[in-house]
Amino acid sequence: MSGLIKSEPFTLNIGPQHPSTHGVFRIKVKVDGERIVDAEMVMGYLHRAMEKLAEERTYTQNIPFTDRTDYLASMSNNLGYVLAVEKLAGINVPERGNAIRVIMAELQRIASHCMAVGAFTNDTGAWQTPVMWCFRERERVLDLFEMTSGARLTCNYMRIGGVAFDLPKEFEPATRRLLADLPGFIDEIEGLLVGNEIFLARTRGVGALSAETATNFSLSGPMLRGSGIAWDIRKADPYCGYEKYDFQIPIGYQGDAFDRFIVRLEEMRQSVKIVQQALDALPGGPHSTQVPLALRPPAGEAYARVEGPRGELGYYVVSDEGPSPYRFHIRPPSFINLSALKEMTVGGTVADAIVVLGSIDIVVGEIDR
Amino acid sequence: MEGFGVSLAFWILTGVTLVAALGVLASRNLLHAVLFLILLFVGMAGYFVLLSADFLAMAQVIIYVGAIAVLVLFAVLLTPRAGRNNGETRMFLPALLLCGTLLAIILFVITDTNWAVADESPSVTAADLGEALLSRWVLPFELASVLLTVALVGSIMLVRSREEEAEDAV
Amino acid sequence: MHPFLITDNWYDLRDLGNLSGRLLELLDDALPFGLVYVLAALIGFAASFLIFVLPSQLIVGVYGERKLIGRIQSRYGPNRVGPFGLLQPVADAIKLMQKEALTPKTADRALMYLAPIVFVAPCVLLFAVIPFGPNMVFADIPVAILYFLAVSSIPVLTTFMAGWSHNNKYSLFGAMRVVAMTISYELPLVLGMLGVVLFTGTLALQGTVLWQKELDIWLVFLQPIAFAIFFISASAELNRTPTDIAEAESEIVAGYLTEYSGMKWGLFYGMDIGYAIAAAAFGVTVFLGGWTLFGLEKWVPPWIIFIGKTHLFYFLFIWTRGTLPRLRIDQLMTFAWKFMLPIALLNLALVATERMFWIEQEADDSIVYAFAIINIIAAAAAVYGWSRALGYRPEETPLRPRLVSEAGGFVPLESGGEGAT
Amino acid sequence: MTPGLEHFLTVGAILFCLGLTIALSKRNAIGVLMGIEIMLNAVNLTLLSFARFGVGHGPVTGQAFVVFIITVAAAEAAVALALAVSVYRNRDTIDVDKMNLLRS
Repeated sequence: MSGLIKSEPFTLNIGPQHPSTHGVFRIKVKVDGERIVDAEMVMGYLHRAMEKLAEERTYTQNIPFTDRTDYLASMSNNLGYVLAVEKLAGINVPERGNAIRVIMAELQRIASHCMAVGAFTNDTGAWQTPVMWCFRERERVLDLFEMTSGARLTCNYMRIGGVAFDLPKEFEPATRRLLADLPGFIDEIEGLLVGNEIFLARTRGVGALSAETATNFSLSGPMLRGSGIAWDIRKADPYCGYEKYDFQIPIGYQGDAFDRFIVRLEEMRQSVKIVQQALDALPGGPHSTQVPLALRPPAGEAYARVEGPRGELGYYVVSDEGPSPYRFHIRPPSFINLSALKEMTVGGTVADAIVVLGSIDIVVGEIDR
Repeated sequence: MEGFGVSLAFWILTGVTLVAALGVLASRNLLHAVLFLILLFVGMAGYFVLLSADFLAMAQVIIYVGAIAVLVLFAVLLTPRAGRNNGETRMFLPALLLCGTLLAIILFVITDTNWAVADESPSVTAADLGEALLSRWVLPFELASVLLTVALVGSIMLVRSREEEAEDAV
Repeated sequence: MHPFLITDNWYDLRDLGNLSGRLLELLDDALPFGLVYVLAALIGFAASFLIFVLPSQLIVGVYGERKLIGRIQSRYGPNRVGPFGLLQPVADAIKLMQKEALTPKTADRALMYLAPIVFVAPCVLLFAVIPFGPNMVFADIPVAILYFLAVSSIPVLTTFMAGWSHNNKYSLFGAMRVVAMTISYELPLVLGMLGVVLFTGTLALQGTVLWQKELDIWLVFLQPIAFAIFFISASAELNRTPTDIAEAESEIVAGYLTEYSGMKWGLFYGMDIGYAIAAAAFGVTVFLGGWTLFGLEKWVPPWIIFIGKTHLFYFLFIWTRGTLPRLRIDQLMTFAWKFMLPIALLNLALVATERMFWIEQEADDSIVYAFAIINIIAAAAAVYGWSRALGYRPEETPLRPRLVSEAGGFVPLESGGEGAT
Repeated sequence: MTPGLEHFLTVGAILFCLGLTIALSKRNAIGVLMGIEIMLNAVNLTLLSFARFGVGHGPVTGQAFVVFIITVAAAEAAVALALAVSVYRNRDTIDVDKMNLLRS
C-alpha cells in the first residue's frame, strides 16, 4: 500500500497496556497504513532498581531479588547469581548440588519455554488453545518446584555453595513421570502448530535476522540459535558439570520467528534428555557446602554466565570485602535480544510486529529490573 | 397496489429516503453523509420491493450498500482529515434555485399528465429478467460487461503510483 | 397413511407452520386492511427471535461455545452458575447490563450509540427467509439467497460505524480491516453461490431444500468448492478466528470494539453469535439439505432436524476457532483474490458445463451422482494444483531445527549440521 | 391513500433534484459523486415505477434498464473514486473548486 497513496503516517502506541506486550512494555510505532515505518521501544515501566537495592543487602539476601527479575525463570536466575558469588569467593559446590542445579535449571527451561511457546502462539492468534496446553505442562513443572523449594514461581532455591534443601524422596518418581509425558506433549504442540499452513504463513520469514545481524546485536539464546549460529553457554563455557551430559544444540535456518519457535520446542526435548541423564546419575553426598551466613568475599570482581531460557544470563558482582556487593549488575538476555526489535519490525505490518515481539520471548521484569 | 401495509410502507420509506437525502445535503461531516447515503440506498431497495422488483431490490442492496458505499467509505478514509469536509461551494444558492425550478417543472408534468396506468401487478421473476437480458437486451448487456472491464482496468491504471509504473516498465 | 406421520392439522405441533398458518387465517378474518401482515411480521420477528435466535445464542453460542472451547483447551469451561454452569450466559448478561457504558470524550456520540442498535436488526431479518420446515418459513421469497447475501452485507457497515466512531486508532484499524476484507470476500462468496444456483435453478431457499430432497443428494457433495468458499467467507465476514483480523485481540486489542463497554459491547457480542448461527442456518439450508434427513423428516419434527444440523454446523466454527491461528490481513486478501476467486470461477465454468450437459442430453436425474464424483475430484485437483501453481511447497519447509553437538560459530545452511531430523 | 404512479414519480423527482443540488453545490469531489449516485437512484425509481404501472413495453424492459443503470453506476463509482484518489495524490486536495489546472 505504501507509495500508492500519499497517506500520513501516524503514531500508534502498542502498550504499555496491550494484550500482547507481555507486561508493561511499550512500542511507539509509526505506521503508514498497516506498514510500520518506525518503531521506538519505551521501557522502564517495571523498573524496581534491583541492581541498586542489591548493594544494600548481603550476598544471601540478594538471591530473592534474582527471582524477581525474570519471574518465569527464577531457578536460572538464582543459578547465575550464586555462580557469580561462588566464583568471587572461591567456593566449591558438591557433586550432588551441581546435579540438582542442572536438574532445576533444565526443568526451569522447560517451564519457561512452555510459557514462551504458548504466549507466542497466542500472539499469532491461535486463540488460547496452545497457551492452555502449555500451561498444563508448566503446572506440572511448577509442582515439582513446589515440592522441592516450597514456592512455585519465585523459588529462591539456590544457595551460595549449593542448594537450599535436598530433593524430597517423592521428587524423583514425579519427575520421571513428567519426563515420560513431556515428549508426547511436545509432539502434540508440534502436531497442532508446526505443520499448520496458517501458522507457517504467519511466522515464516517474519522478523528474519541474518547471522551477522544477530551477532552484531549481541543476541543470545534461541534468538541467536534461530539465526543458525551454534552457540550455547552450556557447551561453550560449561558450568555445573554440563560437559558430562550428552545433548545437542538446535539451530534454525533463516532466523525468523518460526525458527525460534522450533528451536524452543527442540530445546525442550534436549532438556528432557539432560534431566533424564542427571537423574540417572544423581550422585550422593551433601547437597551444599557450609558457607558463612555473612559472607565477605575477597575484594575483586566476578562475572558468571549461564544459558538461561532466554539466552546468556550474566551476573557481574564486585566485592570490596564488605558483607554486601559493592556493585551488582545483571546482563538480562531479553533486554539485549529486544534491542533488535526495531530491526525486525520496521517494514513489516503491525501484526508482524506482535509476532516478532512474541518470538523474542521478553519478560518485562527482566528488561526493566 | 392495495392494502394498508403497502401505503404505510410507502410513506415510511418516503420519510426515510427524503430525510436521508436531506442528510446527505446538510451534513458537514463527509462520513455522516456517506452513512445517510447508505440509508437512502436501503430505502430505495424498499421502494423496489414495493414496485414488485424483488431481484433488483436485492441487487440494489448488494451492489449499492455492499459495494459502492464501501468503496465511497474507502475513498473517504484514503483522503486526509482535512478532505473530509462536506461543505458547499458558493454555487449552493444558485444550484438550489435551479433545482427548485426543475423540481417545479417536473412536478407540474407529473401531475398534469394523464398517465395510462396498468393496474394488475406484473410479476417479473429473476428468470424473466435473465431471459430478457440475454435475448432482447443482449447487446447492451455485453456492452455493460465491456464497460465494467474498462472501468476496472481504468481505475487500476488511475491509482497506480509512479513507483509501480517504473517497476512495470523494467 | 401411517399414524405417526406428520399431519397438516393445526394442533400437530411437530410442524409449527400449521399452527401459525391457522392463527394467521383467524387474524386475517378479524382485522381490517391487511393489517394482519404487519402484525404477523412483528409477531414472527418476536417469535423467531425468542424461540430460536435468543436460546441458540445463549445456550449454544455462549455456553456451548465456551464449554467446547474449554474442553479443546483442556479446562472445564463455565461450571459455577446453575446446573453445569448453564446459567452462565444469564449471569454474563446481567453483569453486562450493570456495567457502565463508557463513551470517550472525542467519540462521535451519535454513531457510537447507533452502531450496536443497527447491528441487531439485520441479524433478525436474516432468519426471515430460513426454512425451518416444509411450512415453516416466514417469507418464502423467490430471491431468498440474494436477500441473505444482501442483508448480511449491512452489519459490515455497522462495524465500520462502530470502529470509526470511537476516534481510537485501534478501532480505526479494525474498521479499515473490516471494510477491506468484506469487499474481498463478498466476491468469491457470490461466485460460489452462483454455482449452487446454477444447479438448482432457483434462488429460493425452500426451493433449494426441495431440490436436494427430490434428487436425494446434498449440495455439499455436488458443490464442495462452493461449500468451502462459503465456510471460509462466512467465517471471514463473521470475524471468527482464523480470519478474525477485525478484532484480533493480540494485535489491535479488540478492533472496532475497543471502546465499547457494558451492554453496547454485549449487543455486538450476542449478535456476532446470532450472525454465526444465521450463517450456519444458511449453510445447512443450502448445502446440507436443510430440514431433510433421509426421509426421517416425516417422523421427527423437521425443525428439530434443522436446528440440530444448524448447531452441528456451528460446531465447525467453534472448532476452527479453538485450533487455528489468525491470518494477517494481506494474506487474507491474497487468499481471497488469488486463491478463492480463480477457484470459484473454475467451479462456475464446471457447473455451467455440467448443467448444460444435463439439459441438452436430457439426462436422467441420477446423473447428479456422477456430477458429485466429478466435482469432488475436480475440487481436490483444483485446490491442490492451484496452490502448487501459487508456489505452495510444503515439503520444502523444514519443520525441525538442525542439531549440532559442538558450540561454534555460524553453521551454513549447506553443511546442514549433524543429525538433522 | 394508496400510492400510485404519481407518488413514486414525485419521490423520484424530489430525490433527483436533491441529488442535483448536492452534485452542483458540494465542494468535495466525493460529495459530488454521492449526489450523482442519488440522481441515478432516483432515475432507477422512476424507471421501475413505469415498469410497474406503465402500459406498453411490459415490466421486463424497465427492469432491464435498471440493471444497466446499476452496472453503469458501479463502474462510474469505481472510476470516479479512483480519480478522486489520484487527484488527491497529485494535487493534495479533492476540493473541486481548486481543481483548476486548466484555467490559467
